[in-house]
Amino acid sequence: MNWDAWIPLLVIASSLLPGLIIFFLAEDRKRLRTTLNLAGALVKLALVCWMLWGVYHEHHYETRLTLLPDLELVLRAGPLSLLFLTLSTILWLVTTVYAIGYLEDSPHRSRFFGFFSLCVTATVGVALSGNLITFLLFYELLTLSTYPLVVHRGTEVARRAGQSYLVHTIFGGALLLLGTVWLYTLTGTLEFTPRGFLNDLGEEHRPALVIIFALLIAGLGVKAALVPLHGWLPQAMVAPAPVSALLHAVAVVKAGAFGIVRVIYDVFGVDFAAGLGVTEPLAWLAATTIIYGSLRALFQDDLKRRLAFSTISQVSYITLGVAIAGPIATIGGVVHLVHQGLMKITLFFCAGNLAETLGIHKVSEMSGVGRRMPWTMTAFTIGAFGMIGAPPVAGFISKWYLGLGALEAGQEWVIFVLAGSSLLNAAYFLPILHRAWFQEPQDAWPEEHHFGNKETAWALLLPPLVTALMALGMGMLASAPFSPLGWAQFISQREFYRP
Amino acid sequence: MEALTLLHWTFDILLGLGLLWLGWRVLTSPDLFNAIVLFVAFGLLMALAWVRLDAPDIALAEAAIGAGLTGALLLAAFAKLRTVEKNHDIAGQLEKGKLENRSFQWWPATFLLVVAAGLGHTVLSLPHYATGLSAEVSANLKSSGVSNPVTAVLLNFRGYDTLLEMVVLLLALLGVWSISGSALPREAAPGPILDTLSRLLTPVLILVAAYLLWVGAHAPGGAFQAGAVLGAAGVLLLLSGWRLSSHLAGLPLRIILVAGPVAFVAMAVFTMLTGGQFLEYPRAEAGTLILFLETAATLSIGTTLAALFLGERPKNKREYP
Amino acid sequence: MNPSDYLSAALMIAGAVFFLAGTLGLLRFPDVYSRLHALTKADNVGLGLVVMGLAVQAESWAVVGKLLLIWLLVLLAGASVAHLIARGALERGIKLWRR
Amino acid sequence: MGALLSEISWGVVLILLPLAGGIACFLFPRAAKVLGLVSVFAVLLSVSGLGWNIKVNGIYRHAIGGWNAPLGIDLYADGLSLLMLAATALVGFGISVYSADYFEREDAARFWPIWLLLLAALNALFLSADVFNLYVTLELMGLAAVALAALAGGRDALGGAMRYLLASLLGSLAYLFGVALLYHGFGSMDIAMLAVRVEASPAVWAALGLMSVGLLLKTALFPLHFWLPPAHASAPAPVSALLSALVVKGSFYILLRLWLEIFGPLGGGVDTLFGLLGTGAILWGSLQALRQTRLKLLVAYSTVAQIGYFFISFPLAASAGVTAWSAAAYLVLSHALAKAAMFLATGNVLRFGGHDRIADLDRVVQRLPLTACAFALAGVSIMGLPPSGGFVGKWLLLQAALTQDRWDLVSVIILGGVLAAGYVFKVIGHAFTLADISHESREVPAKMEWAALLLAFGAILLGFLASPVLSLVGIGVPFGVSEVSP
Amino acid sequence: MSAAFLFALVGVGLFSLGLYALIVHAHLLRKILAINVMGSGVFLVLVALAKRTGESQPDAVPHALVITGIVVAVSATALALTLMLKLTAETGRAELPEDQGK
Repeated sequence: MNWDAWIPLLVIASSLLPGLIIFFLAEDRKRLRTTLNLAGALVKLALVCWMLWGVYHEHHYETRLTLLPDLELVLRAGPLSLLFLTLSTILWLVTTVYAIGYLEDSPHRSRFFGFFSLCVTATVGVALSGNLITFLLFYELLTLSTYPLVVHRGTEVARRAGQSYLVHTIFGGALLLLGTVWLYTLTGTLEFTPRGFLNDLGEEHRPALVIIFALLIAGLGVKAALVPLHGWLPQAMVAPAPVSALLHAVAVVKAGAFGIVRVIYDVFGVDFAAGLGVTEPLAWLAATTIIYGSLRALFQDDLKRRLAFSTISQVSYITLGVAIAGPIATIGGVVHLVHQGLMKITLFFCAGNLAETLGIHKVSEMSGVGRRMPWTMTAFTIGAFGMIGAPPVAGFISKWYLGLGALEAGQEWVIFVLAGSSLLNAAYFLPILHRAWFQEPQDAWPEEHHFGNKETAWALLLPPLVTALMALGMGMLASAPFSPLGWAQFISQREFYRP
Repeated sequence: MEALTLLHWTFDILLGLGLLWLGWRVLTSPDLFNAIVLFVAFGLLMALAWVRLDAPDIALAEAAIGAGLTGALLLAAFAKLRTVEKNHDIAGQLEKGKLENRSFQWWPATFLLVVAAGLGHTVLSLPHYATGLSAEVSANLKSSGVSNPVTAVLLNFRGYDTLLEMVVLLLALLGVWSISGSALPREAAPGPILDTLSRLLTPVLILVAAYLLWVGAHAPGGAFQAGAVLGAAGVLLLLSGWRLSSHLAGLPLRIILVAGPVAFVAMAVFTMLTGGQFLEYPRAEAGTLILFLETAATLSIGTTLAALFLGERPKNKREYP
Repeated sequence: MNPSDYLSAALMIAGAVFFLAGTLGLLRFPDVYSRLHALTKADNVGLGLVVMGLAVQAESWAVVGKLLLIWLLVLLAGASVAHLIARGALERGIKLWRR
Repeated sequence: MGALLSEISWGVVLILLPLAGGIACFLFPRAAKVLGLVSVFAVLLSVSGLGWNIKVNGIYRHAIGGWNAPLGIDLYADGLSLLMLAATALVGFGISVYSADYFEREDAARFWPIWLLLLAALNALFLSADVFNLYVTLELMGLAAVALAALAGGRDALGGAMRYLLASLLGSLAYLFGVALLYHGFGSMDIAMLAVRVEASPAVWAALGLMSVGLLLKTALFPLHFWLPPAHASAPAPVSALLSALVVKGSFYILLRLWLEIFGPLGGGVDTLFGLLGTGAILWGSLQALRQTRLKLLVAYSTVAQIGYFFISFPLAASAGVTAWSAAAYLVLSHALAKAAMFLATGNVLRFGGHDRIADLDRVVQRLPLTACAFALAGVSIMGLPPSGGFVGKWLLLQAALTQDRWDLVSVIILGGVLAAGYVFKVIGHAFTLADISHESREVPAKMEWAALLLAFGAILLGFLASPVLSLVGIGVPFGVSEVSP
Repeated sequence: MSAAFLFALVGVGLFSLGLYALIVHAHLLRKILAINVMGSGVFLVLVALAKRTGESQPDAVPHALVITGIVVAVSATALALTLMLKLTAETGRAELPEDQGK
C-alpha cells in the first residue's frame, strides 16, 4: 500500500476519529471539542485539496479493504467523487463554525457534535465510494447518524419527525439493499465504472434490470426526496438549523441525489439506461417533483418549511439533469449538486439566524427584518436569487445548462418545466424579500436577543456570508479552472466522450 | 423346549402389558401419592424387563436408581409439597393430593396414537439381526482391563461419556443447592426402630457397594450401581435423622462430591502427559486405573445422590457470611 | 427330574401359596393394620420357603449363605417398615377396624 | 513455540479447562470470581491455540482413549466447530467480565461454578463427533442453563426455568430416541460413519423427525419457542445473555451438523418446512417484540425472530449451499455477540433504573450513554444494517435467495430487517427525548458498561471481517463444495 | 417378531403415553413422572434392540448408554423436583404460572 491508498482512508478518519472522541467528552469541555471539530475539518480540507491537485494530474487515490469474500470496500477519488467531496468538506467546516455558535449553552452538545461528525463521515464515505456496496454501507450509516440529529431537540414534534424520517429511510434502505444484492447476483461485481458495468448483460435480463433500477431509484429517492417519497423532509425541519442546513445542502438529500447520479452514470451507464427506457420516466418524476415542491412551498408560512419544500424542488434538478441523458444536461445537473448546496445552506443559515436572534419562524413575522439584520438578509437575498435562477448567482448557470441540455437532447418539454419552476421560485421567494426589505418592522420581535452592537453572533453571521459569496463567485467565475462548472464539464466529458 | 418358549413368550407379553398398564396408571391415577408408589412398582417391573433383556447391569441400576432413589426423591418431594401447599391453603380450594382429573383429551391422544404407530412401524422396520458394536467390543475387551463388557464400555471405550455424566450429576447438585438455598442441620427425632435399622443396614450397604464396585470388573455391577447403593445408605441415614456435622459440611463434603470428576480429570491429564490420547490408559495398568476411577466415582455418586435427596445445602457456619 | 427337584418344587409352590394368601389379604382386609399383618407374616414365611426351595438347588454353601442373607435382610426390612407404617398410621389417627 | 502449540491437543484442553475451573470454583467459593475469570480467559487463549492448530494442520481429530470410532468417541473440529468455539469463548469472556461486577458474594458463589460447567458443556458439544456423546453434552448444557435461569428466584424466574427444564428434557429425550434409531439402524454413533452408512429408510426419517423436533424445541424455533421468552426475560442479565447468545446455538449447531453430514443429502421436504418455520419465527417474533412493553421481553422475542434467520438457510442450501450456510454461520456468530450485548445493556438499565418498562426508559438511557450506545450498535447488527456482522449474514442470505429466485424468502428477509428496525428504534428513540435528570439510581460499574459496549462493537467489527472469518470457517469444508459464484 | 421387538414396541408405547401425560396434565409432579416414563420408554427401545445380535450375548454398548441415561434422568428429576417445590412455595400451586387458573 502506498501513500496514495491511504489518503481516502485518512479523509474518512479525519472526521470519524474526532467524532468518536467527542462522544466521550464531558459537556463542559467546550474548548477541546471545538478544537477537535475544527482541526478535523481543516485536516480534511487539506487532504481534499491535495487530492484535487492529484486527480487533476492523473493520480489515483484508491483504498481497498475486503468486506465480503468477493466484495471489497472501495474508496476511490474520481472526478465526480471529488466534486461532492469538496462540497461536503467546505460546507462541513462552515457548518461546524455555525453550529458552535448556534448551540452555545444548549444541552447534549457532545452527543450532537459526535453524531454531526459521524454524519459528515458518512457523507464523505458516500462521496468516495468506489462500488455500490460501499455506497450502501455509508448510505445506511448516514441514516443512523442523522436520526439523532433530527430528534436532537427531544420534543414530541421532533420525535415524530424522527419517526417519519426513520420509516422512510429504513424502507428506502431495504429497497436499495434488495436492488444491490440482486444486481450483484446478476453481474458478480458492483464496481462503479464509467458508462456502467451492465453492457455485457444479455437481453433476457432486461426486465429484471428495469425492476432493479426502480428499486435503486426508490431507495435513493427517499433521501433525495423525490415525490412521493418526500414526506419526511418537511417534518425534519424541526431539527436545529445547522442540522437542517446539513440535511438539505450536504448530507442526506445530496447523498440521495448523488446516488442517483452514480447509479445512472457508473452502474447502468447513461446510454444503457436510456436504452432500457428508464431515464424518461425518471425525468418525468423529477419534473413532477420540481413543480410539486415549488407549488407546496408557495403556501407555507413557516420559513423553514417553505425552504424545505424548495429543497424538494431544487434537488430534483440534479435528477432531471442526469435523467435527460445528454452531455450538456449532465453538466447542468452535476454542477447543480454544488450550487444548490451553497445556496440552500445560505438560506438555512439565515433562517437559523432569524430564529436564534429575533425568534422569527414565520414568513409573516419578517416584516422589515432587513433593517434589523442587514447582513443576514443580504446573504439570504443572494441565496434566494440564486434559487430563482437569476444571473449572476450560481443557480443561473445550472438552469442554463439544463435548458441547453434539454434542447440538445430533444426534450423541449423540460424548458417549460424549468420556466414554470423559476416562476414559482420567484413567486415564493420574492414576497419574502419584499417583506423583509420594504415593509415596516413590527413593534417588537417575537423573542429578541442582543449581541452587543452586532446584529448577531459572529459565528452565526460569518458562515452565511461566506457561502453566499461563494455562490456568487461560482456564478461569476464559472469558467475559471477548478470551478464547479469546470469539474462538471470534466465529468461529462468522461461519461460521454472518452472512449 | 416348546413349552419353555411359550412360557417365555407369555411371560414377556404379560410383562410388557404390565409395564404399559402401570405406566398408564402412573400417569392417570387420580391420587398423586398412589401415582408415585405405582411409579416405584413400575421401576421394579422395568428391572425385571432388563433382566429379560439380558441386561443385568441395567437391572441393578434401575432397581437402585430408577426405582429406589428416584422413588425416594419423589416421595420426599411429595411430602414437602404437602407442607408447602398447606402453607398456601388460603381459600381451602387446594387439591388434596388429588388432581383435578382432567378429562381424556382427544386431540393429543389421536396425535400421539399416530406418533406411536409411526414409531412402532419404524422399530419393526429395523433389520432383525444386527450386531451393532458387539464384535468390536468383544475384540477389544481383552485390552480394556476389565472383562465385563458393560464396564469396559462405560469406563474405557466410552469413558468420556462417563466423565461428562459425573459432571451432570455434580451439576444437578449445584442446581439444586443453588435453587433451594442452604439449611442448618436440623435435630430430627428418629424412632428407635428406624434408628436401629439404619445402624444395622448401613454397614451392610457399604459392604454391598464395595462388592458391587469390585465385581463390576467382570460381572454385573460397577460404579453406578455401587454408588446408588451407597446413596441408599445415605438416604437411610438421612431419614433416620442423621446429619453431617457442620465441620464436615463445608470443604470436606465438597471434596468428596467432586472426587469422581476430579479423578477423571486427573486421569485425563495423566494419560495425556504420559504421551497417550485423552483417557488412554496404559494397557497393562488399565484394570487398576479403572478401579481407581470407579472408587472415586462411587464415593461421589453415593454422596451426590444422598445430597440430592436432602435437597438443601448443608450449611457451614463459616461460609458465605 | 430327581428327588431334590421335587423337593424344591414343593417348597417353592408352598411359598407361592403364602404369597398368594398374603396378597389376597392385602387386597381384601379392611384396614391398614390387618393388611400389614397379612402381608408381613405371609411374605416372610413365603420368601423363606422359596429361599429354601432354591437352597436345595444351590451348587455351593456360599450360595446358600447368600440366599439366607437375602431372606434375613428382607425379614429385617419388612419388619421395620411394617412397624413404621403402623406407627405412622396410628400417629395420623387411623382407627383400628372393629366389626 | 510453534511446535509446542501444535503438540498440545487443544480440543481436550478446551473441555478440561473449564471443567477444572468449575470444580475449583465449587471447592473454593470465596475465590470463585477470580478462578472463573482466569479459567474463561484461559479458554479464550486455548481457542486461539486450537484455531492456530486447525489453520496449520487442517481438521482436528482426537480419538479419546485411543479407540477410534465407532467403538470409542472422537473429538472433531473443523472450521464450523472453531467458529462456534470462538463465539462461545469471546462472548463468554465478555459476559464473564460483566458478571464479575454483577454478582455479589453469595450469588457469585452460585453463578461461577455452574457457568464454567456450562462453558465446558458447550465446548464439549462443539467438539463432539458422536451422537450419543452429543446427547450427554446437550443434557449437561440444559441442566446448567436451567440452573442459571432460576438464579434470580421469584415467581417469574422459577416458572420460566421450570418450563425451560421440561421443554429441554423433552427435547433431549426425543433426540435420544433418534440416536437409538440411528444406532440400531446403522450400527454406529459416529457422525462421519453414519454419514457414510445412512440411506433412506423409515428409521432415518423417524430419527430425522425426532431429532429435529427435539433440537428445534431446544433451539426455540417458532412455534416451539414458547418457553424462551419467560425463561430468558426473567433470568439475571448475564444469564439471559448466555442463554440467548450461546445456549440456543448449541442445539442449533447439532441440528446443523446432523443436517450437513447425515440428513441433508437424503433430500425430502424437511428443508422447506424449516424455511416455513423460520419465516414464521421472523414474522411472529418481530411482531411480538414490537408489542412488548418490557425491554427484556422485547430482547427475548428478538431472539425468537433472529433464530428464524438461521433456518432460512435450509431451503436455500439446496442449490447455493456454501453461501447459505456461510450466511447461517455468520448470523449465528454476530447474533451471539449482538444479543449478548443487548441483554447486558438491558441489565445495566435494570440495575440503574430498577425497572425495564420501555415507556419510562428515557431518564435511564440518557444517564447511561455507553449502555445506550451498546444497545444501538447491537441493534445495528440485529437490524442487518451495514457495517455489521448481521449485514454480512443477511447479504449472503439474500444473495443465496436471489440466485434461486426465492422471492418469498427474499421478502421475508427484507421485512424482518424492517421490523427489527421498528423494535430497536422503539427503544433507541428514548435516548433522545426530553427527560428530567433527577432520578433515584444505582451506580453501574464501568466494567459492566464497557463489557456490553465491546461486545456490541465486536458485532459491528464483524462487518469488516467476513473474508478471514469465512475462510477460517471453510477449513475442513463443512459446507460441502462451493457452487459457482455468480 | 422376537422379544427384542416386543419390548421395543412397549418402549414406543411408554414414550407416547408419557408424552400424552406431559401435554395433558398440569400438575408438575405428574409432568415429572411423565418425563421419567418417557425416558424409560426410550431406554427400553435402546436396550431391547441390542438383543438382535443372534447370540446369547447382547450388544453391550447400548447397555452402557442406558446406565448413563438413567443417571442423567435421576439428576434431571432431582433438579426438576427442587424447582417444583420452590415454585410451589412462591405461587402456592404446583403448576406452571401460565397454566394456573386455566
